[in-house]
Amino acid sequence: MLTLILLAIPLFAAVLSMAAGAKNARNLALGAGILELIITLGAFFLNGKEGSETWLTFNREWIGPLGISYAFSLDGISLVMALLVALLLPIIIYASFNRTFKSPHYFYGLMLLMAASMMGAFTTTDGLLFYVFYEFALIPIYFMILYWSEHPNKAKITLKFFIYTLFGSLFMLVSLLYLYNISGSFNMQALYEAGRSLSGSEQGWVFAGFFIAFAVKIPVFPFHSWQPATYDSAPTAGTMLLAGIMLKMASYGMVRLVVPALPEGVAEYGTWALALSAISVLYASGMAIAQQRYKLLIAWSSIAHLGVLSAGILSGNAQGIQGGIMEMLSHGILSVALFFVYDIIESRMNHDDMSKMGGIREVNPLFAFLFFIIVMGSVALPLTSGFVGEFLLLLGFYQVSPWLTAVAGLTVVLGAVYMLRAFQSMMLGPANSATQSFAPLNSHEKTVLTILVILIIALGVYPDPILSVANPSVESLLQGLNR
Amino acid sequence: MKEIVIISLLGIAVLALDVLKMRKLVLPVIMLGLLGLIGVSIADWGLNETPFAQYGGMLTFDNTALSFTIVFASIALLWFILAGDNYTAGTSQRTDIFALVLFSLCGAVVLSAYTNLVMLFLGVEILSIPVYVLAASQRKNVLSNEAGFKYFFLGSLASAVLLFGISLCYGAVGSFELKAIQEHLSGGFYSPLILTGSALMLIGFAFKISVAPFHLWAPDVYQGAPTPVTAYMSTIVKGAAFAGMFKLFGSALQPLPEAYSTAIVFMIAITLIASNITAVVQTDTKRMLAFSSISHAGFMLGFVLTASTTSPKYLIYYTLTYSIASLISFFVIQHVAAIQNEDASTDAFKGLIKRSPVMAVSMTVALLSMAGIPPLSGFLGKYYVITNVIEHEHMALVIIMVITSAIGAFYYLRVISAIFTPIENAGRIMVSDSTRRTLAVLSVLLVVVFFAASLLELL
Amino acid sequence: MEKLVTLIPLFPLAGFLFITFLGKGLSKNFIGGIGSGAIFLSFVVSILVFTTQMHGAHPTVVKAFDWITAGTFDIDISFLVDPLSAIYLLFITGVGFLIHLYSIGYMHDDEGFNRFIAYLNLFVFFMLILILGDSYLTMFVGWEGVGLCSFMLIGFWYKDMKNNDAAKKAFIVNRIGDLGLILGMCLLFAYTGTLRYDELFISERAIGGLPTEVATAIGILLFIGAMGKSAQIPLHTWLPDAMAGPTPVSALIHAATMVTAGIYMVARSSNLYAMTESAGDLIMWAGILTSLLGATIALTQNDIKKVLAYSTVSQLGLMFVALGMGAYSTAVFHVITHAFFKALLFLGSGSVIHGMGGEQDIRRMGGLKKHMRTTHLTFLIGTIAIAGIFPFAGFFSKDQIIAVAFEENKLMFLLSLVVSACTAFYMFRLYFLTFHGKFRGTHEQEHHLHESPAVMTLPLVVLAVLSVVGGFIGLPHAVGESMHMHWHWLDHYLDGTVVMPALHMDLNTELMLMGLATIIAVGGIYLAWLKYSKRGELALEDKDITSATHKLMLNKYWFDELYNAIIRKPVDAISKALGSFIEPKIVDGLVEGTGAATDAAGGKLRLLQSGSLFFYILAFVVGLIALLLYI
Amino acid sequence: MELYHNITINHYLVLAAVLFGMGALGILFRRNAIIMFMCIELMLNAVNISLVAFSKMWNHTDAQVFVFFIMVVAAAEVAVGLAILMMLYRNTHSTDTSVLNKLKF
Repeated sequence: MLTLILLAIPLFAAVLSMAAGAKNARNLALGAGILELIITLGAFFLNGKEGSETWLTFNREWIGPLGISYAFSLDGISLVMALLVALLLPIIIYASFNRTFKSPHYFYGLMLLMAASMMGAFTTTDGLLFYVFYEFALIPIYFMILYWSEHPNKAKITLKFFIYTLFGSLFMLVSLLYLYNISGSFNMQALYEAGRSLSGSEQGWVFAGFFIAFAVKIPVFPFHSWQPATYDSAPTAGTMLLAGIMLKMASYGMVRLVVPALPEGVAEYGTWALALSAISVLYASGMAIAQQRYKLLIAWSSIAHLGVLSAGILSGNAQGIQGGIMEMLSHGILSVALFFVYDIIESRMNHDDMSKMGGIREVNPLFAFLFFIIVMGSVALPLTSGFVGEFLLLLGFYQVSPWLTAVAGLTVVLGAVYMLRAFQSMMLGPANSATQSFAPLNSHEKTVLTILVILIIALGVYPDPILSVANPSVESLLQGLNR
Repeated sequence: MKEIVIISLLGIAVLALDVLKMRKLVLPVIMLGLLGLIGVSIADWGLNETPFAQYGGMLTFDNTALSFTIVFASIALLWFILAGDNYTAGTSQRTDIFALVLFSLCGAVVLSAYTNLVMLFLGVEILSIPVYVLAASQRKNVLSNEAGFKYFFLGSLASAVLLFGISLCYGAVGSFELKAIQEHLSGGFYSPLILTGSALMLIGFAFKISVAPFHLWAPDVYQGAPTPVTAYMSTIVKGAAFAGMFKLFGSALQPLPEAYSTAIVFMIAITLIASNITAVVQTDTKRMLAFSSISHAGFMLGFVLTASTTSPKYLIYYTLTYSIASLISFFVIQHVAAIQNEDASTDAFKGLIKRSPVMAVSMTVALLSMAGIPPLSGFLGKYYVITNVIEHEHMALVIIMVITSAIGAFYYLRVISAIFTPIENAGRIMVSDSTRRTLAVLSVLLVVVFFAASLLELL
Repeated sequence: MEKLVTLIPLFPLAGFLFITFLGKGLSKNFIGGIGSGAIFLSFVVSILVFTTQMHGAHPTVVKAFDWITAGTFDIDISFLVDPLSAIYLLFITGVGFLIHLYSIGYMHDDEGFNRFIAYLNLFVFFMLILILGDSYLTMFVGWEGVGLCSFMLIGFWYKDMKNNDAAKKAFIVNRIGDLGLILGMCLLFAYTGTLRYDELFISERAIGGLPTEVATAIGILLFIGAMGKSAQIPLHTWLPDAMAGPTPVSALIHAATMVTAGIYMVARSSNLYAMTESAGDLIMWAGILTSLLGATIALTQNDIKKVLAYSTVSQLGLMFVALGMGAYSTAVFHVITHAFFKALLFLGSGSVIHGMGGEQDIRRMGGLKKHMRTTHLTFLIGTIAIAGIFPFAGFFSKDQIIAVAFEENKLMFLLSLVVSACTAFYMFRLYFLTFHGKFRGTHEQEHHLHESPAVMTLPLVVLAVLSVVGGFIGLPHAVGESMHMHWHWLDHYLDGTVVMPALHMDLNTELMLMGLATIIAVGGIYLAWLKYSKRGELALEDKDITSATHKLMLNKYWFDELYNAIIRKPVDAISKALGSFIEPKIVDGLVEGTGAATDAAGGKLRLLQSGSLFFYILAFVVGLIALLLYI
Repeated sequence: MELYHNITINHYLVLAAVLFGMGALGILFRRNAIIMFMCIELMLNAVNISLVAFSKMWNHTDAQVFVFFIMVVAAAEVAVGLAILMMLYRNTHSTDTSVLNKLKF
């Protein structure tokens, strides 16, 4: 029941927003986001309580004979992912108050639509429905970039983004259908059984289909080349949605579909995937080091972190997956924070060339302080959210492939190299004529950054509520896999 | 039977109204007639459970035939509403064209209900001959003439080939009845006559549905024909041809040797590759949609490939959803091109979102549906095809389908990009309320039909 | 009583939070009071905890809250109280408190005073977590946390990019070590399924089943972490640069506490290292090389803090030598005495710098003993202590290391004597150049010279006392017996917590070694006196130096330049190549190329649509014939 | 009569096939629209021949009835075709089909 409500709120709000017009659109969206958060928190408290089943799951036939149903369930993993959406949505909306948009009712409407689709993808237990939500999320973000971006090359960039990710996900569809052909139902449990009944090499092929889809979206080297340009051209709210939530659908898909359904495929053929993930880390870190512009730097840093994420999840053990779940949440928060910092800087400087900044700390110590904590979260310092996820990922990864872990682990070092460089060159040193007049944070920037920073630290110090909610579900997901 | 009578009478009535100078009544009469047709079809539902063949057993309106009839009638209804704007009310050209469409629709109904190869041939001809005329109906326009002429010639050639195939089948079986053919084939013995005959019929249909290598006429004809006619051709004509083909290959010519499905797989593959790749370089949206239509035909041929195990309802679903999207897109092109000197290039769509939001949004929805993006019903159509093809283990074909789908998205999105690219001093494009409402309803339908796909199981 | 242990890190944390969020507008003395008071409270509690441990209380784990759960992996934030952590607590909070006190005076005129005290508090918090954590992962929290504070404090004066670079270097080099530590933890977990000390070493002895190679690998990986934190070759280059931070930072973090975390960690893992010879050998060699390197470089440095920094590197090396030879308690002993006298020396140097108005070059000093009496006296005590003169603290701990080396490995023994000689020499060089002779600075500086305020000298005095008596916690058998005192108290105290080597040394040998060490130290002192006090040989400018070895040492064996050439430049070049060639031309080029190829294919394929009826019919007929032939 | 008895169904079929092929080739190689029309008629009539032969073979009249249908349809087709051709002639003043290449690529 709650799952339906979670889906319905953003959907209705989207329609309402588009119908009601520009006035108050953003407040409406914010309201919907907060409501969503409250209900998700409610679901969190219900989790594990007696009789909560009826509240947290929903199952109706859709296309009965084909074994497709409107099935949703908020188990531990989905709850955390729902929290990711519900937590970040109001923050992203509130963060976007900084800017004014043309036709805001459509802008926020699309945003809410996207939230609905992501919420759907994270909570459904039907394979086809997952695919539907996964794909649908492309549409709103596509229009958000196409219509609200000011990038001169946006048409080409959005086209590439759309086609590339669509191309990838069609392979997932093929793999899904292949499994479905055996199971006769899209129920996830049925798909798991179907997948496990396949021979090793068949599992390998099915895995390849899934991996291409997810590797494009996560993204993993060498399927990443759509990402930096897309992040760059999207309006910041769009980038936040993309980096913070949307791309997590792919890693979530790995958790939900690939690992439990194709144990042998992952074990035998996953080495390639793991190697690509590890290369991803190195490659993206190298690219991040080469960047002059802050937004591109964080775009690449995102790829580097997600390389670890994909490797950890694909290692298919409890540590890797728990780490993956934690990292998805944490990376979502950190991405939003890092891109919000971009937005603040860009709104004042009108550019994000790091070499032309410096000394902002002197002018605006509060901003520098908050930014510093975000940077520390990004380099995965213990007691920030980034650490818990990244450590567990490496721990999981190590049990499968020690040497690749050592390679992927270089993110610990390289991440510090580029993040500290970015921080120091923008914030530290003497202020120059351009940064001298760096305006203080306004109250709502302060609020957003503070909330994000509190989240980063709170989840790092006390991640237990998240981890212990997810843990039983992860264990039941891995049940029957001898890994 | 009633269906055929109703629709024929309706065509005649339209002509009569023309003669009686009551042309204002044409459209309402057609609406009523088509609604009546739909009503009758619904009333006849379930007749196949009691053996009740009509017309000497040559037509059987079983549920499949009825549902095809309902789909064609509804699409025709929508077509009339949308096309109503494009022909000046009260002219005899308008009534002529409407009458021709109705007659052609009669052929479509016959094609969905035939149980006899004679009726198959008659259905194909009744369907096609009015369309030859329609394609060439812009008398002063050389392009329209050319389109009509090409269509006519190649169409006649294809009819002849189909006919020869029918003849050879008859020679082998000794009957035109589909049932007899199936009994003959189930013996497991394939005489050269029937093999050649079915190959020729396959080619005849391949032409009608425009799959490679028999598709070359389609882009030219689609581009040259008046846009409403193109819309009609890509929806009902194509759908009816598929209805006929599916019945022939699904219930009569079963089982055929492996080579036939290999040939069909090959045809689908080259259709998808050729059409999608060529569509990428098109600048004229109408021609681009013609290639898209070919590509969809390739997908729909997947149902024929797997006809032995597939229920026709999925083909009906595909036809319906593709037709809706196709109607929207061709009529939007019609309106956009009409006010800019028949310029239907991609650039003509720039700024459409400001110039006519309804058209822009419905066009976008239609294109996305054709591209197969969920949650638009075009996705489910493609999904049904791919599931079936996977069931028959043509994995290579599946991969081609998938890759070409992605290529397909490319050219659809290019138009969408143009629609949302702002331009300066763009005047609004005015269209009638009925068109606007219809387009809006249709695009909503594309979403609703996705989520309500379970209704399909009623069939 | 053990439950109180939770309070120990909480006080500094509370101090940090209070100063950061509520400290605005409060007076500096008040802030300083809060900061030092927090540490003092921790110190008091630490004494209580230590007393119970000293009287033989059982090691206890105090759980604070659940932290990470993932399948079988389960780590809490819990604190382990045992003799090792208790004694560390004591000297960290003790020395920490003194340095806080000192900072109130030293940083009084700095605009970032609040920030400084807050950071120091935070540092102590993390250091305490490091020590108290009941598992490797909890230790790692503190481990990284102190790294963070080190970063913030090195770059404390952030307007100067040089400081920021030093801070960044420290952080990144440490991170390299941390990666080793992380991998070590992963390996440990992969084989034992736990990271908790208790389960690993005591209650379940989970390390019991480890194959030797694995134990070696874990040992080496963990040691890589220690290399970073404790500045061992090849990860030592950050520590001298870290002197860019304010002097109390150098005293607290980069001499007394944080840099000895590596020793703590190895000592904590003594059960593991006891299983493997080779890891120990590696540690020993890395230690002695670092020690020699630090000692020789220190011979030539002219920056007062750099000399002390290299001295720290060298002393840390000695501690690792002890660890490598299995004498864990000896290493801990040296950690403690070193904390006293090195903190003292740094604070003394800070006092000097304070008096000199920021000047750090000993070539510009001289004759300061007249102007700064307390500083001079305490500094001298510290110098004697580090040089290893009986009965100062350094003598006992260093002597114990030399004794172990004598038993275990004669080559180590000789090399550590060399280090010992160098130590005495460079420390007295520093002492003579700073406090004796004529003043070589500017007039203004001479005019400005003054003794530091009491808040700064008081800690100096306390530390000086500790530097004198600190060694008594580990009196050698020979001395202890003759003085009727408890000998090897520390060894007995730590027995059972860390692995003890089986040393059997007769009293004569012991006495002989003590004598030898003293002679060598005195020899070093004499040479320094001869060269710098009597003859006054000193090259005032770098360019006057001609000797190649001198240049080599002065330039720190060109380690920085080497790393620049083999790591930093290639990384930059590779990322530049990625950005300008590989990404756009190859990776993205393939993607774009696919698009372009499709486009080109479309351009060709469209030619099929020739528009000619003939061609269409031809295609039809050909298709027909092909199909008929095929079927 | 001898001759009659030796003529089997195959002979008719071959005749039909040859006529059909001739028609197809005619369409393929001739440019004049009128001649192309006639070729189509030829093809349809080839089919008629085969149908009549089969009808005799199976002793059914079905196929013969069908032939009438075909004739009617063919007539309708020609009517439409000629109408289109007339229109085209008015616009282009030619019955040569090779001028029809405005629509391409």
